[in-house]
Amino acid sequence: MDKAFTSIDEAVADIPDGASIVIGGFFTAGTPYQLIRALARHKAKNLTIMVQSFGPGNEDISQLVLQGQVKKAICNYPFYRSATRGARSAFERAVRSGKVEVEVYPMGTFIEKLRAGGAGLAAFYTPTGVGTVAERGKEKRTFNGRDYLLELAFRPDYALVHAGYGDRMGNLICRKTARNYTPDMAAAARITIASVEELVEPGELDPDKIHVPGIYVQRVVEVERLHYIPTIE
Amino acid sequence: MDKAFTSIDEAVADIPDGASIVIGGFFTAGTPYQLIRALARHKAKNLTIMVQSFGPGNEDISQLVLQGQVKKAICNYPFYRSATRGARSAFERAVRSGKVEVEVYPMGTFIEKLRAGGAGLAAFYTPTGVGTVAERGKEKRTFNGRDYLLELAFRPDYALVHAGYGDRMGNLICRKTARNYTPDMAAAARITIASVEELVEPGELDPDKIHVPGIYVQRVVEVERLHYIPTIE
Amino acid sequence: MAQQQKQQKKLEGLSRELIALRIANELEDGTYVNLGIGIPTLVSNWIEGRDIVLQAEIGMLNTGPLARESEVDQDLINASCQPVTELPGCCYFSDCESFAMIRGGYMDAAVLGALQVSEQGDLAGWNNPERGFPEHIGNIGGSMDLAVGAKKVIVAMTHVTTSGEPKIVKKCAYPITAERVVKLIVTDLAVIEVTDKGLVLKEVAPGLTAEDIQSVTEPRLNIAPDLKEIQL
Amino acid sequence: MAQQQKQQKKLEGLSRELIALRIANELEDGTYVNLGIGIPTLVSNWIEGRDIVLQAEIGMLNTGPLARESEVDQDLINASCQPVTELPGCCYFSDCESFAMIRGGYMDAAVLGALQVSEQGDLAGWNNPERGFPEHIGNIGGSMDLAVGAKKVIVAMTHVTTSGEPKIVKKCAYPITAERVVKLIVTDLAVIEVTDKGLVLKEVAPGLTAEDIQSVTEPRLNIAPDLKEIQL
Repeated sequence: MDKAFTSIDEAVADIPDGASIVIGGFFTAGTPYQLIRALARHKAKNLTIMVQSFGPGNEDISQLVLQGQVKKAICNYPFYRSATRGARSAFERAVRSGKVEVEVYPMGTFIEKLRAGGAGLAAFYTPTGVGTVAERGKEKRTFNGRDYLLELAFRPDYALVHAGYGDRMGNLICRKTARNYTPDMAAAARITIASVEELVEPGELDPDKIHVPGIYVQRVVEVERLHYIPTIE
Repeated sequence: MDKAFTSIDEAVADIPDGASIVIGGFFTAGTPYQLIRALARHKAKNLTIMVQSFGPGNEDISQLVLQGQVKKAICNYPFYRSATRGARSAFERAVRSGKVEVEVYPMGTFIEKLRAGGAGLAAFYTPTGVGTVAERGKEKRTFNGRDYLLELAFRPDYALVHAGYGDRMGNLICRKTARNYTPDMAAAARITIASVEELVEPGELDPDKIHVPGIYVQRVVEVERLHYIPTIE
Repeated sequence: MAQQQKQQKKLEGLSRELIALRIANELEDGTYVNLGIGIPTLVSNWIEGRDIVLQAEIGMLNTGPLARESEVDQDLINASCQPVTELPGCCYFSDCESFAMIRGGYMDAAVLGALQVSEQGDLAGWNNPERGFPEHIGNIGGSMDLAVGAKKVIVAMTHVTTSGEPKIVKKCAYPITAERVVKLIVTDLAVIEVTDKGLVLKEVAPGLTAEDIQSVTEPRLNIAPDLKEIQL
Repeated sequence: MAQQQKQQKKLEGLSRELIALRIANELEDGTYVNLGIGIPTLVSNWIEGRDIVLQAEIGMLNTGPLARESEVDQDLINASCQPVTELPGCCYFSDCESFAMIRGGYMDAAVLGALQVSEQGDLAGWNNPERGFPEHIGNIGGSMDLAVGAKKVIVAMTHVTTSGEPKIVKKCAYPITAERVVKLIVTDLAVIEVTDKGLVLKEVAPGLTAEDIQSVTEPRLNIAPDLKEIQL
């Protein structure tokens, strides 16, 4: 099984209009910048984008918003922390004007919904969000005297993820806190496209250290490591 | 935080009568033989033991059954595959005579119930077991046209697990298929006791390779590696 | 009964190894496959060098052949508790992740043994009540998860019991593993597809006729227009 | 209002750094702690060398001090998006595992910022409606999980808003993060415990009286019999 693509544009070429896409990464750690840019060049429209944030570290996503590719955003920390900085963001303007619909989940629920999807479970009961606006429209149920909310699994069409190392069979090893959403997003999506900084032959990665089993990754493409300094303006 | 114990007997000394205990391992891979033997020496009674099997690879558990320490067994593959071999097993005799109560779950449900417990979730809906005897007494619910069973999380009092490598803070690295139940059992239990073949100082294990974060392990004890040849008589 | 036993003797079919070979031919390149205990395990002998990745539900992808004596590692076994080896590109993960993967639909095929298969594709394989335990107590293991999770469930079994009773039945008498999941049944005597319109006999063992197969099969078989000898 | 502003000027209290120090003193050795964004992050400056393990919800245990310029690694950041370092015994895991850990009750304490805290211990910290989004849209991040999952929630905040309004209130006006979770409030002016019987004023900043604190606190404060100056 050789899942390697040489062209990043070919790797995203079949993403249709209306697709749901989850995008890994947390600020400078593990964000698949080049795949996001390829998606902007590809120009698929009416996309549902599930990503931690449209704020810092994901400036490349702005292009998707500016080009009108995003119909709906599912996030856990959608905006810049700074209201001033946020006011200048294309995403916040699109949300205010109603051009982009937003859904927000607590971070743990956000990723657990994807984990459930990848794991073939339909739903789960979490204590997070009880008594808050996050419980709107959700079933609340008591187990052993404590209240929980029913959250449904989510199975996106595509995942765009990034890892430090990958082999041609799709096995991935992440670096430090860049692991974050990558394993569970890869498992949740029907087609996972991974950019890796070093693509090696099967057998070169330590099988006890693999963070994303290759079965979850359908396409892998080698990209240059982009260098960022993690500071928030 | 130094969680190292020098005496394996001291590591299990506070397990009270009536405790629920999950035990890791799958046949010769990752079974905490020495901790099971320590539990037999400790002689706590009325135990609920959750373990893959009371069959091959877990012969050391027989002693717990013979000594009448086990009240209830929760397994996914409780018996020897061979009926003849099974008929000679202390566990099967105890089950037939009603001395030990048995509960059986599909393997995926068995470990997912523990995962849910450790993850603070109350319950989940799984498609496994629908239409079978495994659905008895369980809520069945349809999501997107497919039936699922509600399974409740399980949070045992103790976990006994084994790993190849561990540090004094409780971080564990498992070898190959010996990983199996260890990470999720460690997370599920309130007190996890780990035996390791090599105990090192914090900082000696590769932080990207750790399979069980130390936060899940309350006690760690170094033991000799016992050598087994995986063959079923 | 006497007649049936006579018949059983007459119906000589494939060995366990050849049942496994027939199934290996059914598997497609570029797929992920889980092999259950028993005859299914033998399928691995026939796919060496092919582009098929085997999953071991204990928590491994790209499981290699059985370990030779010098290679045996007690920490490297398959779900049948046999010592195995690594192939390049293998990886390890937890049992919980393994079943997430199985339920999540990542197994293109699962090859499972069975005690009975019904004409609707119900699979009964985990519990032989003759062992004398209550109906809900037995060795489920990973069978129920695999049966509901795999995209294609292939059953590998002998066509009849040791006492000559049909194992392909109208309704399973044994406790079932999953409902309506079996897509293909490969036995020593025949290859039978489970379709919405019932069972379709596709192939028969050398020297056997459709009537022979029907005589040891409880539900009515539809005969494929291109019925042929089992392809090996 | 004019009177309140006058009062606010009078009530000079601890700096952000000293609020963090007071909280550091509250943390016990041998515990696992998560620090939220803002003042809570500063707590890390006061626990160096102590036996306290910090969790970063992005997926790390035993997070070290902020990285100096030469140490910065874009793949090693905390949830406040700051470059950090490793301490011996650190480990990495997925965000999903991180929140499993948080909901699973493994955080002995979480130190969180807040916009408001109610006398029942309700925490409002994730959404400032003044930003003009609908009530259910805002930066939840990990705050709701931490607030329900941690064994002890400690709030670190200024006692009043920049315009002098009390942030400790009878009922939160802002969208809440979680109900009845705050155990201790540490502000620039006071240390207040949330109990079943209401708020208990335990400590006051140097030079302040219980009456001073009550004057900038909406609900009635019970005064601890051993009320003292903030312990630093």
